Amino acid sequence: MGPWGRVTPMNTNPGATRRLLTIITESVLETALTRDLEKLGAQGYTIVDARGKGHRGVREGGWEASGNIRLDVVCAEETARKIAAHVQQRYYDDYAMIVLLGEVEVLRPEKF
Amino acid sequence: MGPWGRVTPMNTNPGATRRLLTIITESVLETALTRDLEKLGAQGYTIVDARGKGHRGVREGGWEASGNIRLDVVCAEETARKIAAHVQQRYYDDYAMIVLLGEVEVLRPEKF
Amino acid sequence: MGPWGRVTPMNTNPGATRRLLTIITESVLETALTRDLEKLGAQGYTIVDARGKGHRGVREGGWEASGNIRLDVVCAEETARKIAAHVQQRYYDDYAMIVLLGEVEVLRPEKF
Amino acid sequence: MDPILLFFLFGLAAGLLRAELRLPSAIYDFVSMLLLLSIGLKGGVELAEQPFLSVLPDVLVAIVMGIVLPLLIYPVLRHVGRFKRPDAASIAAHYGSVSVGTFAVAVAWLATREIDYEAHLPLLLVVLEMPAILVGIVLARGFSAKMDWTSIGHEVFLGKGVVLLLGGLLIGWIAGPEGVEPIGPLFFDLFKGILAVFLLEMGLIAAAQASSLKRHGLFLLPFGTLVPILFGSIGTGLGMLMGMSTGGTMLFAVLAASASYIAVPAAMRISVPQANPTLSLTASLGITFPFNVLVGIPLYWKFAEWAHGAG
Amino acid sequence: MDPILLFFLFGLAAGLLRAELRLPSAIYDFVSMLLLLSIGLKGGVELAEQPFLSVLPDVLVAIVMGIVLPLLIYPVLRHVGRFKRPDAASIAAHYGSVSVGTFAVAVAWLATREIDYEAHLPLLLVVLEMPAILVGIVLARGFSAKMDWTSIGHEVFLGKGVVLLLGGLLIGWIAGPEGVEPIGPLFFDLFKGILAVFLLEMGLIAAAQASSLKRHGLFLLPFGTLVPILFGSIGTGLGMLMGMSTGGTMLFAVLAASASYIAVPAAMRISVPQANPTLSLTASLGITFPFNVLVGIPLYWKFAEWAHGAG
Amino acid sequence: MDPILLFFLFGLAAGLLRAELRLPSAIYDFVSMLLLLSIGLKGGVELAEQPFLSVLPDVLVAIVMGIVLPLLIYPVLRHVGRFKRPDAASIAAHYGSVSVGTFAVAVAWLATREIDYEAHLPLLLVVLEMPAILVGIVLARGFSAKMDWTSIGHEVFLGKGVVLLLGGLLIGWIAGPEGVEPIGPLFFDLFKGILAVFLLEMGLIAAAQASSLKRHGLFLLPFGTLVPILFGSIGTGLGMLMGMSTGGTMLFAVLAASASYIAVPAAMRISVPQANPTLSLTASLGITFPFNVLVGIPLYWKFAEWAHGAG
Ligand SMILES: Nc1ncnc2c1ncn2[C@@H]1O[C@H](COP(=O)(O)O)[C@@H](O)[C@H]1O
Ligand SMILES: Nc1ncnc2c1ncn2[C@@H]1O[C@H](COP(=O)(O)O)[C@@H](O)[C@H]1O
Ligand SMILES: Nc1ncnc2c1ncn2[C@@H]1O[C@H](COP(=O)(O)O)[C@@H](O)[C@H]1O
Ligand code: NA
Ligand code: NA
Ligand code: NA
Repeated sequence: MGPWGRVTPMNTNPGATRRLLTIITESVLETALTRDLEKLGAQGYTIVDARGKGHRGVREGGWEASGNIRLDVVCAEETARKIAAHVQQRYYDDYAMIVLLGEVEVLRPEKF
Repeated sequence: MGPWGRVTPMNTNPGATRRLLTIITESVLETALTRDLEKLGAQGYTIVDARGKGHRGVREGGWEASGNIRLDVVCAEETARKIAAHVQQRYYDDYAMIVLLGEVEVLRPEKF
Repeated sequence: MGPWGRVTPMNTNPGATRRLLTIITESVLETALTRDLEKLGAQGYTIVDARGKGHRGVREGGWEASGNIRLDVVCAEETARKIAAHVQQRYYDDYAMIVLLGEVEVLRPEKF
Repeated sequence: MDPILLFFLFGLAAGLLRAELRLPSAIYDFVSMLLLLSIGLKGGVELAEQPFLSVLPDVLVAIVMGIVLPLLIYPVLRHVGRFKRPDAASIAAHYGSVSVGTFAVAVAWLATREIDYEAHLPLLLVVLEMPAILVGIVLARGFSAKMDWTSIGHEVFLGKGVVLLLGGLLIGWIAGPEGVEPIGPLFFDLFKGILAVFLLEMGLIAAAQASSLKRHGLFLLPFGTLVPILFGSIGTGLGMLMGMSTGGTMLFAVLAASASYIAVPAAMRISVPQANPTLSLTASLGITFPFNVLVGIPLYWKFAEWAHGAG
Repeated sequence: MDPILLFFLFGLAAGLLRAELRLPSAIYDFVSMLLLLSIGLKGGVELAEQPFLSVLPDVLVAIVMGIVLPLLIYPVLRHVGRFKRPDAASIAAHYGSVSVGTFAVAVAWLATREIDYEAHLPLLLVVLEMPAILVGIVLARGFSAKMDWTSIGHEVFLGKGVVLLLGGLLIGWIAGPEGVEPIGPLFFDLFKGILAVFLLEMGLIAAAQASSLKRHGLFLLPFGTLVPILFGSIGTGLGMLMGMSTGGTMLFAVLAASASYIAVPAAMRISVPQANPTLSLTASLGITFPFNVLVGIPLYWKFAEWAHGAG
Repeated sequence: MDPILLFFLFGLAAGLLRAELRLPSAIYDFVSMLLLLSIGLKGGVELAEQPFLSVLPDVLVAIVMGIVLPLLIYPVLRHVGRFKRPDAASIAAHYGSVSVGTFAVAVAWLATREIDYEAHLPLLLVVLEMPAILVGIVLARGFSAKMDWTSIGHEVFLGKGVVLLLGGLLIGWIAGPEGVEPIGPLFFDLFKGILAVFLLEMGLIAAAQASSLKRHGLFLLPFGTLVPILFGSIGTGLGMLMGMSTGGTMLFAVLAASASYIAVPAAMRISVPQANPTLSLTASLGITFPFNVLVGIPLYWKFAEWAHGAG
């Protein structure tokens, strides 16, 4: 019945949690980032197109150079840490980018 | 003044939290899933178009068959558990799909 | 090495957390809301186009009047509280809108 | 039957049957942008050929009409429809303003029949977009010092519809007939095809109003059909007054009879947020738009013919 | 070589080279929508000129063919291809149905050569979209009371492809040749250009199947080229049986030989979710579509000529 | 004034007034894709009619120019503009490369005046996209073994602009004049209309650079207007050297004078990430593009006339 949740833990893997790493950055990095993610051991990722504003100004999203993407990766603590270290070292200084780290419970934790 | 937050609880419903259920799956399921959600008691949902990669390969999002959606539902623990159980049983084996469960505080908790 | 995380805190600012404020509302409010955010001290925001359903009915997103946006702001507790209070007082009664509040760890916390 | 109307009916049917048909919003934006520019360009080109000052009186008539029409129906909405003040004001504003889609269908209708009309009607279309918005705001909120006139002005003058129409008008006016020729294949030759795609989407959108029509239809259905007829007659009368041709009179009646669903909804949402947008959109999109394109346009043509003593 | 095929090869090459080229999905939707409407409209206009009942026998032949073709290859897929039941059923359904893109290329091929064909072929295209879907579902799941026929019916009759083709047909049929003239610049004059853009994207999509082709190609490659030739011969035979012209026979062979990648994938995903969509798309998009547009179409023309004793 | 320039000014004005006007990014992609393909196709068709080897010398001249131009201005950017090394390198690369939009406006300008030009200019446009990118990378990073030449090569040769232009060229070249006729309504007849829509969006984008113009304008404003004039003269000289017609000379001057805003920004962002993209886009989009389409094109025509002794 109740598959998971904080109160009623999932029947198979009770309350398995993973890190949810969110990177918001320039669209131009999409190819490079997804290549990096694979190398660093992420089992998957999800991307949506976005626009926004931050320290590097407004990014309207109306044409090539000005679009953002929001990239979400669900993964283990270890992997999240590796990815975050990598993007911080490789991209953070030169690109519009923020990196967030949350926690989520997952269904079928063996997938992540 | 301070309406809510973990530290300063909301004036009316102090720190009311709900589950944030996120389903990332194939676009083709949109109609079926939203119908299911209503039956299972979700008060609402939000959908954005997405692309990504997972165990069922790359889903580019360029045309009908290859698009993903990201569906977010804010709801009570109980409902989240019901929805998760349902999608796991009904769709998980046959479709590209991941299901995540987070926790959020909500403004006007009576809405969810 | 390990830059941050709950278990292994970030090397510079150990485990710095911020609030993640999510507003899902009518597209027509985009200009007004982003102006408000700046006044209230948000250092940035991210917007994606969305569709959905809630107490004010289905919002298909097919044309001007029916689109939603999802607006995410990472900021300090204080700012999140101010923004939430403002949108609740100013928009909540008249517009399709929900407001969620989560918690995230951030890379380079000085940015937020 | 005109195929562009068939596209509308097709969209309506597909929507009501819940077919898997949805125009991406980027395409809706593109298509409506092309329509607005086309109408503007065409009007501008024609305007280029006549003395500018001669149209001023008609512009004034249009402005007065745009102010008076919403005032006429506001009491009805308040006392017969029993709507709350902001709702009545918003609906009144929608009907006092104009629908570019309806205008485009009427222009296509005239073109099929090779009937001429005055060159400045697209200009009147732009002009008429605006006054009713202001009237609606004042009806809803009264005059008050607290109003944010800058942002209201922004909504009224810098909305997508007004800007594209006005831009098209100016470009057409400056470039003149030969000037716009090279861009004619996109803006003029494709006009009806683009209009067909637009009407297909409008049919889908109108169908999406069906459920709210069930809830609010008892008052809105007669309202959304009788008001256009009334306003169409007023427009016919004013068209005569301005000395317009039969085609021009009919188009002016269409302007009077049509209800906005682009400029006004956006402006009302910002400036009169208490108004429930479902009510006004159900009326203008779910009832009046279909009524006008299917029944109204030929009817207003009859009106114009009668008025010119040719009927 | 026809430039529209060059667009396909260009897309294929760009995709294989991993060039930074991607058509926004909104544009893909728009372009395929215009193609479906164009084919429907053109067919409807032609249909308007002939007695409706006369086409009924051919519609029946098409339905029977749509049922029989998937049944023919299902055993091959099960026993030679060693596919699981749902996979075999799904692939069979794809090949029993039709590809609008292939049909469009064939129509363009005939137009370039000014070869006529029967007016009701677009109608047969719509008709053929459907029966194979039902056969596929039954093959996968057997007949069972538990099936949700409402939602299956929805998938089959109200999918984007069927609705747009049918809508176009009806509009063309009602409006007739003169009626559709004003929308001709968009739907007819631009047809080949739009088709070129569509084929560019199809090339990109086909290229994206390359990796799965490597994995499953051993069976799918011969399957995806031999089945169209077999089905093309069957289509040729049936075209003769129905007394079609050479052009019509060739188009009917194209219908038989082509494999769906719009309607069927969507329907199978919902109704036979256990089937792996990669398999059927690799076959239909990665192999059969390129084969048909590059090799098949001239081949089926040869078939038709032979059958008509002109070869 | 050419209506397509009016569209640019309209976009600029709407942007500066902060009107609610925004082209969906899918439409921007589509429109720029159509332009690139059109230019390529047109060039390819013309190329088909002349011996291939005869254009090789001009291709070499273009490559040399693409290498030399950025080297010419790099010291100025470093020492007068006082830019950091990556910024100077990136801006130099932008100006050494070309702007397809500017080229398209110049082609339209010549077409309006029915002035011919050499068939291989679109080929030179493609060629010129690339060398400056490599020069920019080397200027920014020096020669180093550590450079990821695969991904740099990918950026340079497989970017959207180069691929679409090249694809169009090849298709036009293979298909020839009659071959491309059926796709002409989309790619040729609509060219100027599509260009108008593109320029409207370019105006909006240029207007968005206004705030950074205020910050960096003191140096960039003279730089962004004087460099095109200088490069335009150099291009004129080289055009003469290659024995081009007046029209061809002018187009080559336009190539020299224009600054990239599609291929180079993307490549620099990946390969020279330390460069601030705001600086180069403000210069190329906010200053040089408007300058060239409004002032430069007629000026370079004058240059070409003088050079040919006709002025
Ligand atoms: N405080 C914030 N909250 C939400 N999103 C942000 C925030 N700051 C930056 N962003 C997003 O991250 C992108 C890059 O940020 P930046 O590097 O600060 O310019 C912006 O364009 C926004 O989309
Ligand atoms: N680890 C992950 N992190 C983020 N998104 C994922 C992850 N795995 C899968 N996804 C998303 O979920 C979709 C379906 O996943 P799958 O069923 O594993 O193919 C993918 O196309 C991605 O968009
Ligand atoms: N329970 C919910 N879960 C997720 N999104 C929701 C929920 N309720 C509302 N929304 C989103 O918020 C928008 C406005 O909500 P409402 O004001 O309730 O109509 C809807 O159109 C949805 O996109
Ligand atoms: Na009106
Ligand atoms: Na078939
Ligand atoms: Na240059």
